[in-house]
Amino acid sequence: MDLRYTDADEAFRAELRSWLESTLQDLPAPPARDDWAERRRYDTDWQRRLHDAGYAGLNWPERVGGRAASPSEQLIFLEETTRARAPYVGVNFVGTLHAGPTLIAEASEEQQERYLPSILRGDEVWCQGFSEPTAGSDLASLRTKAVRDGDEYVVNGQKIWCSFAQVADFCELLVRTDPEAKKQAGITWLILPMDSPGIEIRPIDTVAGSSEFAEVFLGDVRVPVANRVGDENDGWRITQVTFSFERGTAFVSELVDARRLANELAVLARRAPRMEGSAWDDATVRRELGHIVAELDALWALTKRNVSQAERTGSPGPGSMMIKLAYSEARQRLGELSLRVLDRAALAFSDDLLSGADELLEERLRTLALTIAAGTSQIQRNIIAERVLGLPRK
Amino acid sequence: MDLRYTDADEAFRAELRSWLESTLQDLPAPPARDDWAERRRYDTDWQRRLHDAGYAGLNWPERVGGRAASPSEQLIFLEETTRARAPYVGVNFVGTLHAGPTLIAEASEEQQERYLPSILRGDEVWCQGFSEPTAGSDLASLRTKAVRDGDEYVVNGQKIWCSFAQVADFCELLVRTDPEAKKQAGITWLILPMDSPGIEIRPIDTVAGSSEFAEVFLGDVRVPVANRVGDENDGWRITQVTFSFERGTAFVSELVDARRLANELAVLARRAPRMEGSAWDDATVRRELGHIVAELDALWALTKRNVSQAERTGSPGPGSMMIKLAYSEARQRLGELSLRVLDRAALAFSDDLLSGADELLEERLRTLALTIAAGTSQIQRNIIAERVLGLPRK
Amino acid sequence: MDFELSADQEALRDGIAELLAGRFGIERVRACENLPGAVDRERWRELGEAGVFALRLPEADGGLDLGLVDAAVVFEELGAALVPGPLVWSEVCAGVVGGAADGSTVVGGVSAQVGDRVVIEHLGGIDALARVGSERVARLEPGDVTAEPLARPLDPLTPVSLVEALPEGDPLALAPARARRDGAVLCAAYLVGMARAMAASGVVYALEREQFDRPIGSFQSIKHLLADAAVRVEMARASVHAAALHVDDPELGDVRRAVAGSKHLAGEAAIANARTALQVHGGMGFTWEVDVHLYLKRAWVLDTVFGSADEHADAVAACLSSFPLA
Amino acid sequence: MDFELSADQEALRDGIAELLAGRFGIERVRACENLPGAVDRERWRELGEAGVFALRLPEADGGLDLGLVDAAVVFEELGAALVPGPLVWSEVCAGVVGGAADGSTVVGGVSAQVGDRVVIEHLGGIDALARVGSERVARLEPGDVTAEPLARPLDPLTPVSLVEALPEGDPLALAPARARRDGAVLCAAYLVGMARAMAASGVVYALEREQFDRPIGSFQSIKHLLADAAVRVEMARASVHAAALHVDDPELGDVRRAVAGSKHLAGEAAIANARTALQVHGGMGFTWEVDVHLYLKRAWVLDTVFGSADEHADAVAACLSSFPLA
Repeated sequence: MDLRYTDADEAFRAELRSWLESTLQDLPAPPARDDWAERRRYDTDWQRRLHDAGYAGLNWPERVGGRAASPSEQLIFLEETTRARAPYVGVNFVGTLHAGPTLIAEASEEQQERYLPSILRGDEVWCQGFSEPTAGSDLASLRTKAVRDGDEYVVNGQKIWCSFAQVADFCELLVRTDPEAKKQAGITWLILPMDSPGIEIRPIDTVAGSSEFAEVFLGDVRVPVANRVGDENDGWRITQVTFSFERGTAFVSELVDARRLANELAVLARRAPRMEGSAWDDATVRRELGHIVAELDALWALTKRNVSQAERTGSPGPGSMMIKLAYSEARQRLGELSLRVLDRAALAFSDDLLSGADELLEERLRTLALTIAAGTSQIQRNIIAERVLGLPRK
Repeated sequence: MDLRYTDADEAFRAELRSWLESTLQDLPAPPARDDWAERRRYDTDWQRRLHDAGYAGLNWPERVGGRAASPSEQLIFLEETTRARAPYVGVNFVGTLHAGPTLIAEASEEQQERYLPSILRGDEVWCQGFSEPTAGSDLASLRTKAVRDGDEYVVNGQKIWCSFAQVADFCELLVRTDPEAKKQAGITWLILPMDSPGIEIRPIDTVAGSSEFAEVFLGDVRVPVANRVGDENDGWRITQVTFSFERGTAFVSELVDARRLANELAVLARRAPRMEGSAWDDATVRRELGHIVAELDALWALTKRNVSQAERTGSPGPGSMMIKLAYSEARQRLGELSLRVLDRAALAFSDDLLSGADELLEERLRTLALTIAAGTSQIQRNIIAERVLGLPRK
Repeated sequence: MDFELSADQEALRDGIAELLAGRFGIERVRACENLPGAVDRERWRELGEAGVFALRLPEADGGLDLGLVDAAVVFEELGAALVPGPLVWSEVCAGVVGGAADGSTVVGGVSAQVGDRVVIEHLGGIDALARVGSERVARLEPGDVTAEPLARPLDPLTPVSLVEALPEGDPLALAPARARRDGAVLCAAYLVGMARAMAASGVVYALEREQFDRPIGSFQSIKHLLADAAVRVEMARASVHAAALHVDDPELGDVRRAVAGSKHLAGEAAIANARTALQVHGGMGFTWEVDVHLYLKRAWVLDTVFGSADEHADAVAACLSSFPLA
Repeated sequence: MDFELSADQEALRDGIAELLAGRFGIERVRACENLPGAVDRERWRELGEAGVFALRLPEADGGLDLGLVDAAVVFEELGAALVPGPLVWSEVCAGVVGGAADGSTVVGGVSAQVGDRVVIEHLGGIDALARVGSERVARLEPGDVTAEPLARPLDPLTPVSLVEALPEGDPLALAPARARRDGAVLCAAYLVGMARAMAASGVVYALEREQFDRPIGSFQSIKHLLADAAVRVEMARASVHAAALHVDDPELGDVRRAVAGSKHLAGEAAIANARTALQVHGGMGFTWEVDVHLYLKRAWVLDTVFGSADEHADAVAACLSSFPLA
């Protein structure tokens, strides 16, 4: 057992650091939150820079233009870019981390050639059309219907929580092609061009205000059969293969960021005034923060364990599910503690009240989704109990 | 709305206080924990004193020798006896609080005349034979079988968690008389004389050491049909009527006691040494204790609400279930906090380490049962969700 | 001893609930975001006419001579409806600021200053500002306060301003300790109403939302979340009513302990129940469209006034005797 | 970077687990209650011969020259089996107290004195007592310690004595900070083993116990308790392994923070998982007969040595920078 990186890993890190240092200082200021056209431009520009420097598709196979990096290089990449506060993957999220890996695993050679290079170069943006208003935790109950009509599917239905739909070129779309089959057995995976007639996009405002999420309404949208990935009615299986690409690194950026924020809270608490002294004088604040940091540190160690396991076996094991659950709760506790520390400086999103307060407040609202999105904590616990511990479903 | 007691209530309280003051000073020292014969003698002696002073069967109807007191008098009685640290109901627990009330509601006139007066006088002691090794939360699945043979039932089976079985004269026994019926529909309620041949009693040691609990093994035990309460196969319904006698006062003694203990913990924490100062200097200890006390105070208020409702309508409403759940958790938190305060003074049950430590430690162990006995907290939450909030069973 | 609502109190509760259902439905409440200070002055007067601020005033002053517990009954309903504005301040000052009692004057307030930056809620919608200092409560004119409205308040229905300097103002015939104490209880009552509304909203959604071919309310994990939410409401309400009765009749026991416990539990209940409602609502709970976030944000805001849950827990602990009880 | 166990470490783990299964089954562990100081001296020597105390010693001293993480792997197994006695003290002192390494000398210990009453564990079963002061670690002879055994120890397998006076003793070549640090990590590793055993015991019972015509492990509330228990084990173990590696290679990062976090999480995991196991076992969990209470009590005891979970949380917080990270 060894927490030291190999010389090769350290060389990779050094090279990356130096590239980040020089590249980040040239970067323009990030665009306004609500300026979607600019955000697309900014994020895809960053993706293009990654691509040109050889950092795009780090974990993708070389045959599709990736770097075929090891899991530990992937860990280092995420760690260093987050530490350096490099731009977030942003609008490239679905393309690089979800649709792309799915295409690599399941799409035809023609499809891979058509779509993968432009994802890596930041030329094309993808969104996800999985969830529906009545299909959340129970995704397999989705109802959006696709009916075959010659060389096309005619799609009708409604999707929700489609990130960046307003700027996407393509959508990875799950549709029901066999309404008679058992629910998992009648689902098909389609590539939907977002400029197809019949698509209506309605942005979703979240608790934090305007957001990257949207509802997508599909009315008689025609999708070529050639845009189907895998077999008809085999879409459910295809959705299950995607996550193997994470190789244990799914929460690396989040953990690097959360540990930084925990430290910033310790800094800010010393500046948060109380009747006497500062919030840092409150022993209950310090103890709670110590507990949260111990958990975040443990999750960071557990991440390295998962990455090591992926390195050895190709699969990160059950630790990834546990990290999702425990990270969500630790991060929300950090958010709750932030509010306690901020006290009345939390009454507005403003740096004027206490410098650094607005970032913590934004975080607090955004992290409310952690125990819900991509599997509620309730569902995660079920899965751990059933798949890891072997407890019976019924 | 009024938290002041009526003049009549206050007169009742004053009379009780003065009786307690004079009676308690004459009381012999309580017997050793494990001396069951002495404990029976001590507890029934106390019951006899209550009886002679007119305080036995406070909430029982006058026709069976009770005082027909109001719910608020019942509250005052429990509050004052607990405050005065009068003997606990002890071996009279099942007779006065469970079997007796059941008999009052469901037994024949002859049965009532035979059994009730001797419960009130402390002449006879009862135990409960409900739970079985395989029937805990799912009590209705009990298997102890009673087969009719002329004027008798022949009983075979095993009971568990029978408090004070080793000193009891009678047992309120649930048996299965119809093995074919739906599980709730085949149960009968019997009065089992504990000197019947075929009974074997095996004491149960708990986490706290020796205890009042026992397993009771029943081999061809013959119980006269005349000892049946209610109809054959109507026993399940009969077990459901008992609790109405509590009239919202079920946790009065516990709450009075827990609030006293919380205060004692605050006293003890000032004497519990730390590297610098005392445990009371630890702000996290104070805040947690403040939280627990706020909860205990709220439960005390909620108890008064339930009693008021019982006074108005005869039934305490759903508040009682909530008190059971919340009290159990608050009390266990108090126990956890006690251990934190005691630190190494918790390493033995000894008053030599820190005076008052041993009581808190005993408490800590005994209160581990609170979230399990008489309905686990999991079951309590189900019941509240289904019966109070109307959520569906399936 | 009768700790249930009296028939009069039930009528009071039902009357205000009916008024609020008609005049402060959630759409109207949301619309207050666009009013100055988020105060609907017209309907504020209707609240005043209904007696919301005057319950505890002597009959001679147009009041009903009722107790703090009656006011708490009303404030629970205001909280359940999430009515915006400085309701608590206006009630507490009703006897000393002209026009507050009938709702023609809207009174806001600010408590003891911590640090060098003072934030004031609803400044654009009030006629008078009560400033609670250590020695006295002073009346300030909002126009005399130099303040800058902050662009994005945490709670869209609680606009806040950053104050440069606060003038001294004129003393009011109101003891600071009393303002803090009554304010804490009324604020706690309001929070109980919020906690109740959130528990109810979770139940409604759990009954109607289906996943895996059954209502999500049939799953144990959801049941347990909602059972705990219901328990928090009952405990916090009992605590608030007890505190209110203690304030009006100090012989009942330790008033400080009762008041501190009530604000502590009510604050925690409102936050926890809004969190529960959000979790039960799943993705929908995370949207602006569903009301849950408005309750959660308000609960956070109200934890910063009249003492936080933390401070009140400390206050309860400070009330514990340092000697064994007799 | 390879944070998985190496093949050697897996062999070490499996070897010790096999030894313990044969020699320290729970019946044998329970029987230690009747031995002086609850130490089974014969089997203690077997542990010594198996290398439990000598792993980290140089080969020249009969050791294996391994690291703290290897010792942690072994101590996790000891904890899972609930082996009684001053195992941690004996390992920490193996290089400086003759006979400790091979198990022929049993070394107990006592940390900094708090207050005027000192309690010592296992006094009747040890040959040497290490006293960790602020300046030095001293060796005391148990026979020189005036102490009174206490009749009912919290944990039946951790007998304790109340000490009247502690002699000065002779200095050992062991820095107090090192004793505390290595002791904390090994104790944390032992606690991880306990937490793992309790999580596993809950799962086994949940699969076998039926109520309402199905295994109780099919109910969501039980599933969720056990899922949380499993997560606690994985997190605490990762934390302990990371801390052990940091101790042996301080260039990896902040050793104090890593060590404090590991003892904090392991202590909380052991207590919480024993509580979970008790709750899942229902009434049976409340009996002396079922092993759960032995684990719970031991977890409580071990929270009082080498720093409590509370103290270590404070220590983690104290490690946080007072400046924004670069």
